Parts: sequence; C-alpha cells; structure tokens
Amino acid sequence: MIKNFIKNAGWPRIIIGLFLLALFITAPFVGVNVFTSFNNTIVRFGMNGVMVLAMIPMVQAGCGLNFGLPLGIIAGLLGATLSIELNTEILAKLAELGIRYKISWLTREFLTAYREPAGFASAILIAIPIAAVLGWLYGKLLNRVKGDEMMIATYVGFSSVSFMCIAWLLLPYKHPTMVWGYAGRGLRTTISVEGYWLHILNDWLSLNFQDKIEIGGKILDVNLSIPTGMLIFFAVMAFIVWIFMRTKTGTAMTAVGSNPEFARASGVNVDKMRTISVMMSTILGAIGIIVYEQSFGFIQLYMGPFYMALPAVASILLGGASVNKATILNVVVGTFLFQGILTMTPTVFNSVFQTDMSEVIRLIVSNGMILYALTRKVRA
Amino acid sequence: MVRKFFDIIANNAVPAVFILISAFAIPLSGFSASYLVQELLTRIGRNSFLILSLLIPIMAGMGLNFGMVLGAMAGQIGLLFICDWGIVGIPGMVLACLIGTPIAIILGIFCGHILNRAKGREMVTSYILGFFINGVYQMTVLYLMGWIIPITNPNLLLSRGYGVRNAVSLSGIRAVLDNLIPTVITNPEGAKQFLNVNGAGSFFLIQLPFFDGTIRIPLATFIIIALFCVFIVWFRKTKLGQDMRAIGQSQSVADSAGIPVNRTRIIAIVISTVLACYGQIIYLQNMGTLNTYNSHDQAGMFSIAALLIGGASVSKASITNVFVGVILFHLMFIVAPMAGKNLIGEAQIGEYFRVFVSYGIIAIALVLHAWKRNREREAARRSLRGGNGGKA
Amino acid sequence: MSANNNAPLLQLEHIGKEYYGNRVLSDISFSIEAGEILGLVGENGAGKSTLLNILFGMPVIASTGGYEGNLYLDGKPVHFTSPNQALSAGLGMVHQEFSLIPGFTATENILLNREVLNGSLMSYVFSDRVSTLDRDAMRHRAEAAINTLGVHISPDMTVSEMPVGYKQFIEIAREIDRKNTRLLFLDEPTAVLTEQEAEILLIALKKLSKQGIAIVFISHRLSEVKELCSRILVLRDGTLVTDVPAKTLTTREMASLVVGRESSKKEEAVEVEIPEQPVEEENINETLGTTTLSKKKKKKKPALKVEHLWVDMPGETVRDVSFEVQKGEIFGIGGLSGHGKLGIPNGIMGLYPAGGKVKLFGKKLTLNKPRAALSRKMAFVSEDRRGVGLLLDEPLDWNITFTAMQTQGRFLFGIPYIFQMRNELAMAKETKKFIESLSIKCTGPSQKAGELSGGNQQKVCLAKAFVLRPDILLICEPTRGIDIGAKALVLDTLKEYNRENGTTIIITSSELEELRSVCDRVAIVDDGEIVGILPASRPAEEFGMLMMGEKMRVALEYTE
Amino acid sequence: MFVAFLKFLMRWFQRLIVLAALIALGVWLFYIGREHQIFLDNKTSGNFKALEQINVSVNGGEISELMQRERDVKKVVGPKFEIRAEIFDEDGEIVSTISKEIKICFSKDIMINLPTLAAGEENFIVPAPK
Repeated sequence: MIKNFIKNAGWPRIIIGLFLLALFITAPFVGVNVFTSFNNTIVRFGMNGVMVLAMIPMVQAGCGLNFGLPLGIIAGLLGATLSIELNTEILAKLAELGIRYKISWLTREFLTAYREPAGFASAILIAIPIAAVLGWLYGKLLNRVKGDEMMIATYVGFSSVSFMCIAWLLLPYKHPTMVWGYAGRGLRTTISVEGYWLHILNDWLSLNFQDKIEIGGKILDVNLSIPTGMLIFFAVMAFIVWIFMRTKTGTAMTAVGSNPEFARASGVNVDKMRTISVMMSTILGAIGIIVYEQSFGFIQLYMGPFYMALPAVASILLGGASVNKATILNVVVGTFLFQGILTMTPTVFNSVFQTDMSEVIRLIVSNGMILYALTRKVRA
Repeated sequence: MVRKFFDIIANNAVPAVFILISAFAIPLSGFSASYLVQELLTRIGRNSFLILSLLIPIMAGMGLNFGMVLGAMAGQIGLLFICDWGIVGIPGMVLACLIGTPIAIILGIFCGHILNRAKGREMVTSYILGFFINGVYQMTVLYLMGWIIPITNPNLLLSRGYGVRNAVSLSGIRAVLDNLIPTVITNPEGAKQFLNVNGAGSFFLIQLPFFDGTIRIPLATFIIIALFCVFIVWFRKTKLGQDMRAIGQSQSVADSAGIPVNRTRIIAIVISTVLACYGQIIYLQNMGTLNTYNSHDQAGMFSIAALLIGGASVSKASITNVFVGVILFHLMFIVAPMAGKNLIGEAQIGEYFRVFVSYGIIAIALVLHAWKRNREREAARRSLRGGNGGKA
Repeated sequence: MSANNNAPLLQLEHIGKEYYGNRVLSDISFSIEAGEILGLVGENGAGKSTLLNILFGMPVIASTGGYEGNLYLDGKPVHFTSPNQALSAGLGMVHQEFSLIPGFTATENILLNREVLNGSLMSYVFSDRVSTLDRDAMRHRAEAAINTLGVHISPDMTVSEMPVGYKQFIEIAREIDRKNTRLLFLDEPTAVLTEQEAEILLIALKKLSKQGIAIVFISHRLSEVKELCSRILVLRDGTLVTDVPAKTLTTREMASLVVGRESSKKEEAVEVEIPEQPVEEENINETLGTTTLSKKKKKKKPALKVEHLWVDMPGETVRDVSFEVQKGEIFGIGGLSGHGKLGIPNGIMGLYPAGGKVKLFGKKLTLNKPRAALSRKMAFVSEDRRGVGLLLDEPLDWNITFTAMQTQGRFLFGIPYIFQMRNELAMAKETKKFIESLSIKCTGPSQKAGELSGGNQQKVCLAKAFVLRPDILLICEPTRGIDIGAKALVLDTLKEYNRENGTTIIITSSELEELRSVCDRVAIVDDGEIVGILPASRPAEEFGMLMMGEKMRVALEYTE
Repeated sequence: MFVAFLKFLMRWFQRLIVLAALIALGVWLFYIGREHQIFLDNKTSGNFKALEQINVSVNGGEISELMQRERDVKKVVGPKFEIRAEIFDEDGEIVSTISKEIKICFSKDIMINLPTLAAGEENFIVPAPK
C-alpha cells in the first residue's frame, strides 16, 4: 500500500512534499504566520498555474519540455502592452459605435464601469493571435530538429527575449505610462498595470477573512484573501486543456507523443499535431503571463521573461510529469509544491537562520528536478 | 560541383555573415584601428583559453559543453582562497589553479556520470547541470564560506560575517600573467613617448614604422595559449584522442571494439572542466575583479557563442574556429554599442544587439546541427537501400 | 601455442540453450580443425545467432541463464563471459552489419583500439592511452592485413567514401590483423557484395585458410557455400541436422535440409490437405462476393495489383516487385530476412518511401501516405509490434480503437470537423468485445499495452486491424516472438476471419511452414525481388531452393 | 598475478609521490607568493623610546619618513624582505643606518617596532594590529 503510493508519487515528490510539510509545521514555532504564508502560496499558485499548464500540450505531443516558453510570454507582453496602448482608443471607438447604432447598453458609463475587464480581455485577445503565429513558426522549426527540441527551445526563448529587448526600444509605443519619460519613446523596464487591470482576477469574487485567533497563547492575525477569480480562471483553463486532450485532435496528439511511428501508421499527420501542440503551448504561455501580471501588478519587459521557463518546467516535473507524459494533476500538484517551497523557505529560513536562502534553494530544487527528469531512463 | 560550392558557403556562412556585420559596424563605430587591435589582443588573451576548453568534448561527440561553467566555478573558488590568504602574483595564480584542479576534477566526474545517464541529451543536461551546480556553488560561497569553510579576510566577506561579497578585487593577481613579459608595439614616435613615460624598463619594444598608436601585448598569456594549442594538437594524436574521435562518430562501434565508452566520455568532460577552470583564472586575472555570483555564467555563454561564430558546429570544431570566433565575436562586441549609438542614437540597442547575437547564434548553430543530423540520418537510411533501388 | 596438437581447434559438445523455457538450441556437437572452412547454413531463427552468441560469450547468454554443454579450445575447456575474452582467445567475428566508423580511414578502422603506440614517459605516469599513435607503423600493419586478402584498397581511404564491398574487406582485415586470430566467423559476408567482389572474397578466404586460419562461413547462398567450404553444417530448429563434407550434397539437397520436411510420408500427409483449401475458399468467396458485397465489382479484377513496386525500407529494400492478389485469398510472402519481404506491405501502406503502381480493386492507390491506404479500407499489422504496432504507454482501448477513430471517425461524439471528443464508453465496449473474442489476457480495457505478454500484444494488434473492418489485411510476422499456443490461436483467428468476412489477407512471415499452412499461394522474395510464386501445396524444398538464392524463375508459371 | 599487483602498487605509489609533490608545490607557492603587510611603528615600546625621525624603506622601495608615534604600512611579497632604516636625531642628522633582512615565513602580517630595531635588539617583531 505504502510502497505503491511511493511508487506512484515518486521519491522526489515525497521528499519535497515532506520538506514543505515540515516548513509548514515549523513555521508557527519560529513566528511565521502560517495563514499568510498559505495565502501567499495560493496566490502564487494562481499566478503561475496557467504557465505551468502550458507545458502539457508539448510534453504530451512528444516535443519535450517547453524551454521556449519565453516566446509565448513575449506574445503575452505584446498583448498586455498593446491593450494598454490602445485602451482608450478602443473604448472611444466602442462608445462611438454605441451612439451610432443606438445600442442602449453600450454607453460611456458602461464602458467606464467595465474598462478594466475589457482591458484584460483585450490583452488576452490581442495576445492569442500573436502567440498563434509565433507558435506556428516555432512549431515548424521544432519539427525540423526532432530529438534536439529542448536545447533549441531554450535558445529560441533566449534569442527571442533578447531580440524583443531591441524591439521594446524601437516599437512606436506612445502611451505616457509606458514609455520612458525623458526620451518620450522606448518602453520602460517595468510598467504598472494599476488603473488598467491590476488584480482583476485576484479581486473577482475574492474571499476575505480578517480575524484574530489564539493559538498556544499567541494572538495570530488571520488576514486571508483568497483570489477566487484567479483560481476559477485557472480551473477554466485547465478544464479547456483537459477537454482538448480528450478531443480527436488531443487524442492524436497524445498518441504522437506516446509513439510517433504508431500515430503515423494510423494515418495521423505527426508534424501537424506537433505544430498544434506548440501553438497551444505558446498561447497558454501568453495567457499565463497576463494572468501573472495582473496579480503581480507590473509588466516586466526586457530581460524579465528570460528565465521564466525554468520555474514552469520545474513545477510540472515536480508534479510528477516526465519528459513525455504530463497531466493536469501534475500541474496542480507541482505548482502547489513549487510555489509552496518558494513562499515558505524565505520566511521560515529567515526566521530560523536569519538569512534568506530561498534563491539558492530554488536553484537547487528546480534544476535538480529538471536534471532528475532528464537523466531518468525513458522507454527506448 | 555546384553542391560542393554550396557546401563550402554553407559551412562558412556564420563567419562570413559576421565579417560582413563587422565591415559595416567598424566604420560606424568610429574606433581607431589601434584601439580595436589593442582591445582584440586583450580579449584574445582573455578568452581563448576558455573557448579552447570546449574542443575536447566536441571531439568526443558530446556537443557543446555547457557544463564548462562548472570548471569556471572551480577556478573562482581557487581564486577566492588565494585572495583570502593573500597570495599574489604568478605564485597566486598557479596556486589558484592548484586548488581549482581537484574541485574541477570532482565536478567533471560528476558531470560525466550525469551525462552518461542522459545520452543524446548531453547539451540540455549539461546546461541544466550548470544551473544546478550554480545553486550548490552559491550555497557554498554565500553561506558556507566564512562559516564552515575558513575565510577570514574582511575584504572578502560580507559585513554579516559569512558569505563572500558580490565583487571581489583580484588586485593581487591583476594582469600578472599579461604583464609577465611586457611587450609593446608602436612606431618610433610612439616609442619615444612611451619610454619617456615609462622609463627604460624591461619592455620588449617592437617598433613598426607604419603603425599608428601604441598597443600592449599580453605575450605570456599568448605563450600559454600557444602551449595549450600544442597540447590539443598532441592530444588528438594520442590513443585517448583517437578513442574520443571514435566514440564521437559511433558509440556502438567504439564499444564493440572494446573502447571503454563511458569512461572515455567522463575523461573528456573532466579535461574540459579542468581546462575551463584554468581558463576562468586566466580570464579573471585579466579582468582584475571577480563577480562572485555571475562571472561564470557569462563565461559559458560567451565562449560557446564565440566558438560557433568561428564556424564550429556542435560536432566539429578546430583551433582555427576558436581564434576566428574570438576575433569576430569580440570585434562585434566592441563595436556594436558604439555603432548602435552612432546609427540610432541609442547605445542600449547595441548592447541588446550583441546579447541577441550571442543567443541567436547559439540557437542557429543548434538548429543547423539538428537539421543536418536529421538529414544525414535520412541519407544514411537511403544509402542502406543499396543497389538500384528506387530506379525501377 | 596449443598444448595438445591432436585436439581440434574448437570443439563443441552438446551445446544447448533455452530462453525463458523456449528451447532454441539443443545438443549441438561439432569440431573445427585449424585451416578448415566450415559452412553453416540454416533458416532465420534456426539458432545460428544464438550459437554465435554462446561462442562469443555475449552477456545476453549469461543474463538468461547460461548454456548447456561444453566448449573446448585446443582441447582445453573454455567458457567465455565476455566478447573480449573470446577475441583474445583467437576467435574473430565479422558481423552482417558493418561495425566501422565512417569518418575514419581504413587504417584507423582496422586498428581500432589496437593502435600502435609510441612509448613515452607520460604513458608511464598516466596510462597507455596518452601515448601518441605511430601512424606509419599502423599504416604498414593495415596494408599487410589488406594485402593478405588479395585486394587493393588504399589504407588512407575514408570508410564513408568506400563502396560497400570494400567495407566488408576492411571488416575482415580488422579481424585478421589481430595476431592471434585463428578462427574467423563470417556472418553473411557476401550478402552486400557484387558477384565479382564475392569472388575475390572467396579467394581471399581460401588463402586465409591455407595460412591455418579456420573459417566458419555463414551464408544463404548455397552455391557459394558449396564452392568454398570443405564441410557443411545445417542447422534447423535448434538442432544440427547435417554435418557432412560439402562435396556430398547438391544445392537442392541442401535447400531441402535447410527448410526441413524431407519428403517423408508423414509430412506429405500434411501437405496434401493444403491444396484443397484454395478451391474451397474460392468457392466461398465467389458466393461472398456476389451476396454480401453488393458493390459492383468486375469479375477477374484482382483485389490488389502491384506493379514494379520499389520500397526504400532500411534493411528490407524492395527493388522491383509485381504480383496480384485475388479477392478473398490468403496470400503469403516469404523469404529470408533482409531480402525485402517486409518492405512490400510496409511500402504499400505508405510507411516507407515507395514507388511503382499499386491498384486496389482496380483503382490506383496513393503511395507514401498511410492515411490514403487506411481510408481505402486496408489494415496493417506491423512486424515491429513495440515500435510501430502499439502505444505501449497507453491503455488497450486506445491501442485498439485509435486507428479507427482517426481514420474513420468512429468512437467519437460531437460535431465532425468542429468538435469531436472521444467516446470512452464506446471504446471500452469495443475493446471488451475483442478481449473476449480473441481471449486477450489482461485486467481490462484500461490496462497499458506495454504490460501484456508478446502473444497478447499481437492479439491487440490484430484487434486494432479488425476494428477497421478492412477489405484487405496486411500482416507482417504474425507469430514472431510469441509462444506456441498463441501462435496457433493467431493463425486460426486469421483463417477464421478470412472465411467469415471474405477479407483478403496478405501475410508476410519468415516461417515458411506457417505460410504454407495458412496461405493459398506463397511468394518468395529474394534480394528485393519476387523469385517465384507457388501454391502452398508445392513441396517445401522448392520454396527452400527459391529462398536460398537459387533463382529459378521456373515457378512463375504457377502464378497464372 | 603477483607481478600485476606489484605494478599496480608501484603505480599508486608513484601517483602518491606526484600528489605529494603537488601539495609541496602548493605549500611552496603559498610560501613565496604570500603578500604581507609590514606595519612600521615608531612608538615607545618598553625601554625603547620613540625615535625623533626614522626613514624606512622596504625592499628598496619608496622611503617613508616616520616621526614620533607615527605608523606606516608596507606591502611585501614572499617569505623575507630587506629593511633599510636611517635614524635621525633632533637636528635632522643621520645618527645611524640599519640594514636588515627579516624573515616572515608563514605568518601573515607583522609589525616592526622601529625603536627596538634601532636599538639593535632582536625582539622588534610584534603582532600586527587588527
């Protein structure tokens, strides 16, 4: 029974799970507010969940771990910045339409009331086609380099990020909150989304508790704010992925990942399936970064997306995925464990050792996890 | 015939493109020739050794050794110790190498074992391994040094009493190798000036009447690099080198011939790691400061990019590639920001451009390699057909 | 060197071997004298490779429980546990697949891992591996080895630039360069050679044997064996059936020995039954053709017509193949492995690059597209079960229904082309049906295919094909690697399926007896071409002759 | 068999020697390459009163002039160094000149009490200040 559980869960997961549990248990004794930490973990789970979800299609289609996630992130950043840039214009146009065609509800008041959700939605809507095009090209490329996808994905990600560094400087953005004040052009390194769609998902239907409870003679502030909206959004995205993997195309994709020769002999166009998976992954990456930004509060440009693939890759592997098999459960478990460690280690270690080892622990855990997955014997 | 021509172009496309870029960018940057030559010579001395350390794993068919950062880290640990002990000059450098070597060997063996478990995925694995060991390195340097590992020099330690500072001055060994045999090239006019300023010290003064400006040559470093090239040439001729070439071409054939494949691959990685350790020490003696937490990161990326720009591929690299690469890559590195500034009025663009080029070139090289390999695999399958198949 | 001059060079005594209860070799005894050339012939699967594995101490033998009997070298008992031991004891082996490094020169390949080294101080401190190579000495040794063979190949030539024949010589040169090599095993050395090259090789081998090197020559080309060897050993079904001087056998006798079934009365009784089958089946098919299948179909139009097909399948190249298969027929394709029989169905199904003309019920079939073949109601069971035939990591219902789902849109619900999800209930139901009817031993439709035994996996592959409700079923090696009980069941299933549904079946198999027992007609492929199509009722030795490269196209008359 | 073992032993023995040689090299490098700070202290120590003025140069380098209660620091590399000092009286006349070779060996920094040195006593080396 236990043996079976260990076999199913895998040693690394159990060790890290126990480590996280130990952190949660020690936390109250060293004066860390468990509730706040837990709340942070949940928030970060919601922030990163969709990006981890983006790993599924490519892993399932046998393209390996998407180290090229920054490409999707770039599409998301373009969507986000364009939505801010065009926000006022689009709304003005819509109001004009409302007046012209006498659509009673499409009024200025309505638009002001829904400015933020509309901005968020437009960011995603702009990002998706960009991600689709980039993903298509990226998929075509990966089809030509079968067997070396991961390394090439890494460097495609890196070079696209550094290419975009140049583009961010040159693209004709005008919006005053986004461009450098002194030059009047070139986007800033971080752009606040406050006033656009800050915390739009976090705050939607969020559950807030405020209380003081007494544990062991200590009064503890319980200040919880569960980002229900963001969790629902993640759940919806996960559900879409789940449904997709159950469609005819999704089934074919899984078969391609499981055994491309079998799929080919069954009349499936292997390259097409792989391209679709890469496009999906890129689109999910784009949506993922927008979700991340609305919670984080800033759009990070330039070298910001550089190392963003590694935590996502590590998360899904931590959740029990292998280089060629991944499920939604892997995403949920992995993201929770990974973000849990990320939130808990700095607070607990800070209290115990008076030093912040979280960065080092993150490096060792996440890369150790990826190494473990890469060196695991895969079916020949 | 046409195909052959096409192949020659294709095989040297990367260096050719860089020569073109440089041809445009050099005039745009407005740098003087002597400045460029001086910078280039410095950078050749600084970087060549690191890049050369990549050659041996390529020979053994293990691809670009992204794990060379492990060696760089070992070298940095050696440097930290000599800084703490206050060992300066050439003895300091040699001692740093001596300390770094066993660490590099251990890391190399570890890396080799990991890579043997991930055959066919060496590059991505060694790349992630670099990150992983970076974590361990940071833990060692940031928490253990000054706590468990005795480091006492307050100039090295953070104010909290343990952990090494972000920037460590290597004043004790700064440029000691470069200036061991001080050599200067100048014209007679410059020579006069130079002697006026520096006095008639023990300089090698090479006077070239047509030369404009005054440049210093890190002669001793060049001699070390030359010795290293001789080492590589010799190594290729040894049995071990021959075995590595055999493994690089076909592991299964080498194995059936009784060559210990896994062991040889580990040896290749160990040699590379140790050499990268020395390379990093040479690099840092030129720089004079050690960025404790990111010097090694850049060492790996820039070395690999430079090698690829020199026309090397994932499976084939020569000493010529190293030097062509180091010249072209650093030429671009020097001129790009200035050219960017003069062209668009934004130096930042040039900065980003060279970063983009470094990553882009690695991406392109990897793509070309995978593409070519897949095509060759296809061709090999077709050749198995034999006879007149396909014509009927 | 040898302690006992009277003892034979190598002697085998009662050698036997079982793999997992499956007997592959039993009671092999023979001996080889120095300088003797021995011919070893036998069908695929007769036990030749197992015998070689035992002799060379391959780890696979030890890991599967060792072997029975004793080996003697120079009269002293030996037991090799690694190939290197065998090599250092003086045994040499030239494999069928080249074991050469393409980018190396002839010299480097011949002396691979036996390079001549310059001594140096470094080698003393570290190991010999840091000594430099003595290229001149190496070149001389390579030249000497090549010259022994009587061919002219520059020792500096790169292997990748050599014609195939040269590579073979380099392989042999490598073995004879080993100073102590006294016994050389050659596995089908002439298979890749042109006739002239083969002749040169035979001369070279004779020369070698004069120098005292014993040779074991394994080949399917019986005439060569007869020409070269002094003695011939025939291996069949793991036993040594003949050990006689070469002169005493005709090639025809050899062929019949190889395929077995000497014209003994008992075996003929089996054969008698077979000729009756086609007649019966044809009658059944006639009725089926008119009643159940109401599609207008011109009589006499074959179900499958193949003209000048070539297929580029590695190791199974098809050069130029033409044949017709009648509707409702069970058609067999036999031949030795590596000669292209597997390439034919794989090529027709579009799995490997192919060309030529294939007509299905009179209509042209698009080649090189598996989907085209599948949508024309053809089904395929691959010989490579684990590689192509199955999704090992997925459950049985996926394996069985996937192809039907993708090509025929079954087991789905939703709106076609827009949104279709898989109908897991229907999948499980269909799968259960097949689990029952084929008695697949498993825990249920959700068990992973990789967890089943070989025989059950094969049944899953069959089920996958049956689900497609094919008009034509192409099956490769239906019984490879499965146990006897499952073998019979698989073959019976096929026959039954053919009888019940009138499906045209094309079976490709290395086991001639199997083909003869199931098929109406059997085509024999040799060197990428069909050398004859015979009714299954013809005596086995005729098939044997065809298979052994005796290209008697006389048999072609039977096809009409 | 025995010969092979002997060879094996021999090889490891030799490797040990090489290892020992490398360690010795390391120690030697440490010895010759170490940089030391030499504190020159012109302060009263015990019976020896601070000197009016003393000009000190280390290894023939720059001369530093030390008045009463002054202190200076010099850097030297290696296990020994040469110190040359000129001692002045109140009138600025050279009273005496001292030239001495001092060994530091493995210790890191040392301080030299110049009055003691000037008096020709032996115990002029005192621990370096923190």
